[in-house]
Amino acid sequence: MLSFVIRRILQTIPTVLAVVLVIFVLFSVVPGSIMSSMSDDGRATDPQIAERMKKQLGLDDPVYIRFGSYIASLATGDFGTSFRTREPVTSMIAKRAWPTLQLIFAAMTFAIVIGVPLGFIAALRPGGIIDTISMVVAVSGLSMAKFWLGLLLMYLFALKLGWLPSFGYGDGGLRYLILPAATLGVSPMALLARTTRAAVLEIMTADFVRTARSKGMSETLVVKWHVMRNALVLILTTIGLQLGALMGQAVVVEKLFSWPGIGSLLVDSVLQRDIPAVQGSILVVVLFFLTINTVIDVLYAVIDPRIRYA
Amino acid sequence: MKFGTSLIIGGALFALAIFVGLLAPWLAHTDPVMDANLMNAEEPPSWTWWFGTDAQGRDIYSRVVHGARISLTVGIVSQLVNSVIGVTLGLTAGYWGGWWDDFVNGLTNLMLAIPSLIFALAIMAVLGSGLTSLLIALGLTNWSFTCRIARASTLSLKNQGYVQAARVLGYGDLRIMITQLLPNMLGPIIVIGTLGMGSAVLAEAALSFLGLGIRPPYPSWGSMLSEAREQITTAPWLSIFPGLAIFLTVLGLNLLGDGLRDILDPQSRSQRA
Amino acid sequence: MRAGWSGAITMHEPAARPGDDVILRVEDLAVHFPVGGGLLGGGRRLLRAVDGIDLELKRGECLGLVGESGCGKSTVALSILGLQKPTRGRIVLDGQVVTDRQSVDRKALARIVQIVFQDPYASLNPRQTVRRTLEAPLRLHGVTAKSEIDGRIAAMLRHVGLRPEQAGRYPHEFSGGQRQRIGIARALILNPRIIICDEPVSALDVSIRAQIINLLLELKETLGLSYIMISHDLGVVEHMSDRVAVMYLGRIVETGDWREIFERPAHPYTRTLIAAIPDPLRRAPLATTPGELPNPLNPPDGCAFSPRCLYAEAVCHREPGPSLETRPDGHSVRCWRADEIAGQTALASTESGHP
Amino acid sequence: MTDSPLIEVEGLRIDLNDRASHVAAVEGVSFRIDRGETFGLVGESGCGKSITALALIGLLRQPLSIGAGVIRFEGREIQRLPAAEQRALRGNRIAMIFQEPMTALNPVSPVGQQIAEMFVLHKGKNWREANQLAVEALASVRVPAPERRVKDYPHQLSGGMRQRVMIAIALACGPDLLIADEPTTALDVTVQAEIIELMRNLCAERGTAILMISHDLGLVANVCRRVAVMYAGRIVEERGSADIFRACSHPYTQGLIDSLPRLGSRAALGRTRLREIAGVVPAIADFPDGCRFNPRCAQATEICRTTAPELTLLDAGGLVRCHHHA
Repeated sequence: MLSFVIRRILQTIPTVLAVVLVIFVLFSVVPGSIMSSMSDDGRATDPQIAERMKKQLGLDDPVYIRFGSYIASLATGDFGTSFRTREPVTSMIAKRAWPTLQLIFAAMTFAIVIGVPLGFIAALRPGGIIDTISMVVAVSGLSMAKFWLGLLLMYLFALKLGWLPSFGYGDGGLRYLILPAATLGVSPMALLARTTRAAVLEIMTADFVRTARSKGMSETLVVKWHVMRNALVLILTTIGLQLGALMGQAVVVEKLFSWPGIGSLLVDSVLQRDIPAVQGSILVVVLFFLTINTVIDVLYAVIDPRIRYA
Repeated sequence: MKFGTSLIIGGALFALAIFVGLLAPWLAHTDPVMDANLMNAEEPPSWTWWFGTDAQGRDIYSRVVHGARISLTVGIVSQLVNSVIGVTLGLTAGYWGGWWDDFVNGLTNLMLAIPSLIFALAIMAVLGSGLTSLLIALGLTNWSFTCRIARASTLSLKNQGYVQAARVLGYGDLRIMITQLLPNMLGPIIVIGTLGMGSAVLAEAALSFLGLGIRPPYPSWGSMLSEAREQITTAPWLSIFPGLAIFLTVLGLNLLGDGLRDILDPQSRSQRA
Repeated sequence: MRAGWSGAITMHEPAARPGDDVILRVEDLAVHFPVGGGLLGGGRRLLRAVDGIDLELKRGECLGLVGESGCGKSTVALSILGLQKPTRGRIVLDGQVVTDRQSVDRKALARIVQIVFQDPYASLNPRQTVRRTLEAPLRLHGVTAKSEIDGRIAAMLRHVGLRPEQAGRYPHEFSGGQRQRIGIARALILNPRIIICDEPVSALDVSIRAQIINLLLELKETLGLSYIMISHDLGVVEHMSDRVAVMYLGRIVETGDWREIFERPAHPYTRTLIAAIPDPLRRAPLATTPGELPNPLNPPDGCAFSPRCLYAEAVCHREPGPSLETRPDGHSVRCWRADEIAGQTALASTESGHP
Repeated sequence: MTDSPLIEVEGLRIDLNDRASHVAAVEGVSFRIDRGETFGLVGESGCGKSITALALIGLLRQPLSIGAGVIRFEGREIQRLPAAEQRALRGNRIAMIFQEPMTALNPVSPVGQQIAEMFVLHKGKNWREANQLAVEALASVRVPAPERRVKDYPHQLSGGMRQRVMIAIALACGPDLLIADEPTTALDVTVQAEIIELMRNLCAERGTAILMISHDLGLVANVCRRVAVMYAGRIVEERGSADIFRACSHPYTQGLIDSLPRLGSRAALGRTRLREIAGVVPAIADFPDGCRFNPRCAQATEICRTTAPELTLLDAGGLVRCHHHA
């Protein structure tokens, strides 16, 4: 088990390196991107200033040296200095990490707590009323633009009903978290409902379920002893994949609700061409995603012996 | 949902979207960009202004109709690019195996590690906004799922008797891939492609909403919502109609995908991401 | 209606044809797969799927290849077909060495050796009509005239007992037995000399099996084919084979004339296989063998069969099985105690055994 | 012991309900099995033998359902019993083992636990006692080192070992009837011999009756005392297994026997052309009128095409469903 965990962690290293390389190439090597991005709206910058900045940023060095020093500084936890605020990117991200984690975990909890039981109930009576309604809700939830849904929720619950604050982090209290988390949680909730339903339906036709019935088990026990654990394997996969997608969606939702997280930092930095901040935010998002996926894979191995011994 | 219902509803919604997109110049009442008239600013929906007007007095109905063109172009073209990339990589990786398979696997893992919307955002940041950048950004970032399915299908198909038989009969690799493997994995690929189109429409809207996709004044559904956000209290209709257009289009594609899955790919109903 | 119920027709029993030319020779073939390894994957181990076997197939002969699943018989087939690169050894097909070249000329190979698969459902492309299935290989091998293609397809379909007008149909429109006929037609369309039959009837309905077995035997006579017949059904092997080779854990433990193998099995493993077949005429206990097929990744010391062998002695557990020893009658055995056991067999077969 | 059979099936019909139409996949099937008896049901795929077995143990699921007929277990009609009582019979008195020992076991649960469930379900044991009994059950099917093996997962065991686990589960509560549905089809001959012997010996020791289902007439004749042959949803012949290979009465049975090369027959008789049964096995929706075997039968006459034959009692014992039986 331990060797599996270690192996799994080591496997992510090449991916991390590749991501760093991609980010570096995208923002530092693609011709002109960094210089043109330093001026607003692509207007020409004073060549002298440009020259001085190039020197200052070490842009005259060969690519591999720049990549080397980039990696070296990343290794020490130095993500560079923001072009705009002149603040270390590391500390900018640190400040915003907690709100983003809060948002994502709240959204995922919302999705799991509603989606999984919904899918389960739907699967027990396929074609029934609950099944039909929940699947219509699920496919609708998947088809909505998050920011549109957010706008509608904001309009209804904050502006019309006045139950909840419309945007912002406020004091960090739960009231501020509800609307963004619900907005963000709708599509993973819908997907989890569908995956759970499909997984349960599939497992209910498996041979080992027939064996369980031949043992004289009631349907409740069949589900409890044999279906749940197997369904969990498939549900976990969805949760893992959705956490990644959630990081992407968080960008939009944070921006909409002016949530002070990494997502809105990323969007603001992109709009303001703050390359170090962009690079840093993306890297942190990826690291987060890879960490989550490693945890999910380990959980997998706990649940499914076939993976543990593979 | 009953078999076939989702296929019919989805197909109808998608056909409607295509129809609106193709006939936009004839269906629109006014020019979506030029016909601004501050005299008509922020009119609520009425018989004259079906979906109301915005702060510059432009007809929302006409803008939504024109927005269909952009959304569908982005959805269809970028997903085609994704499908071609994904199938090519997945098919060759599964068939040849070895270092190429390792490489493609690594690439897929890399693509999965960066949330596709964020990857697209980064590319947009480098390329600048506009339709071409959008097509590139969305076309290059959402192929990993197709690739995985293509690879998995190839791995399971390649040991089927008829593929082995083709090798024994002296078929070349390329011929085997095109005549034996591809036709037999098309079902799931089409399903994923249909669902992927929906994701692309949503991604375009999100990027435009963030100010990185289609820039105002051009009427993309996402950019319209971006503008509408400020007036949510005074003119909620500005938010409702473009969002509804996105919803119905994507709903159509999702239902169509589900319906096609029942027909083309009955085994893999449980997998979707 | 094909072949009714009227009396059994005795078929031509080929007499031994010594000195007949050899169409396929397998020399010291070995196929090893590395297993495990990789990053932190622990030690890489070798799976010796096939570990040094020799085989000969004569023109017009049917060679039965038997053994339990996992013994390596399918890997041998894949190597002969050029689908699996051997680790060591040579394969000589019709006088040409096909294993020495860097890359095998698959097209040339295709005109010599073909295969009929086990599963008639998975072995036909569901998206191709029968015509396309048969036409594509012809075109690939330079037959382009439409009249010739049509003629050959029609003739081939008649050969395997189908009607030429069925060519436009898709596989799902045929029954399992008919599909297997199509699979046979595909194997024969390039006029090969050798057909590898990989469990050709075991996936078929019982009442269909005889049709396919008879068809394969007829085609062998009329077209002058040579077969390698891979099967775990000893009844089928006995019925079809001229010679039989028995494999155990990647090696051949016994080979000889079919009558020798079935009437005077010399290797304890062969005897085990034969004794395990239930006798339908008697309700009697089946002969069982202790233990299971060993893991080929971790083969036992000594003779591979020794842990399960009733005759095993110290030498069997200590020394690997002897090299295949050929007797004057062509019967070869890889066993330390073959001679002693042969004596007992003769005794036992007079007491009981199959009719 | 008594006259009443252990299980008795009378006029069983199993319907295949398909939206608009429903067709009978199995029709007019009757047989009885006495205590401790071994009874074989032989037929090709699609003849209805497996669903007959599922009907006996009450595991038919949509689109299949019992359309008519009675199944009596120790004189009680199983279908009439309340669901809870049916479950109490299942596993406890009537047990079943399946063809695919890989998929028939839950992949994410240790095999010991899957055996222990039986004692928790039917014997009111707690899990600790049940796990102890599971070790014993595993030992009884001659799995080496059972106290270690109980912790193994199915994928860690070979096919033969998995089927032993299935037998341990099935025999855990000492059932009166064991239904074995193609128990060795997926296994090699040497492993088949071991599994069959194990099953036969354990059932003989405990007086458990066996209903064995197989496409292999030879195997069934070797294992069972009586054999019924099914074709296209009907029993066409029922015999003592000692007789069936020597003198069968139905052309289909004869065809099955003749169409397979039997070990030793070439050595004894020389290579003869195998007798073929022409044509194909009909699909459930296409069962022919009259005798269902008539399109493939060389002896078929007009009456065979129009009238379905009844089961007739033979003088020599046994039943046959043929107008022209020998």
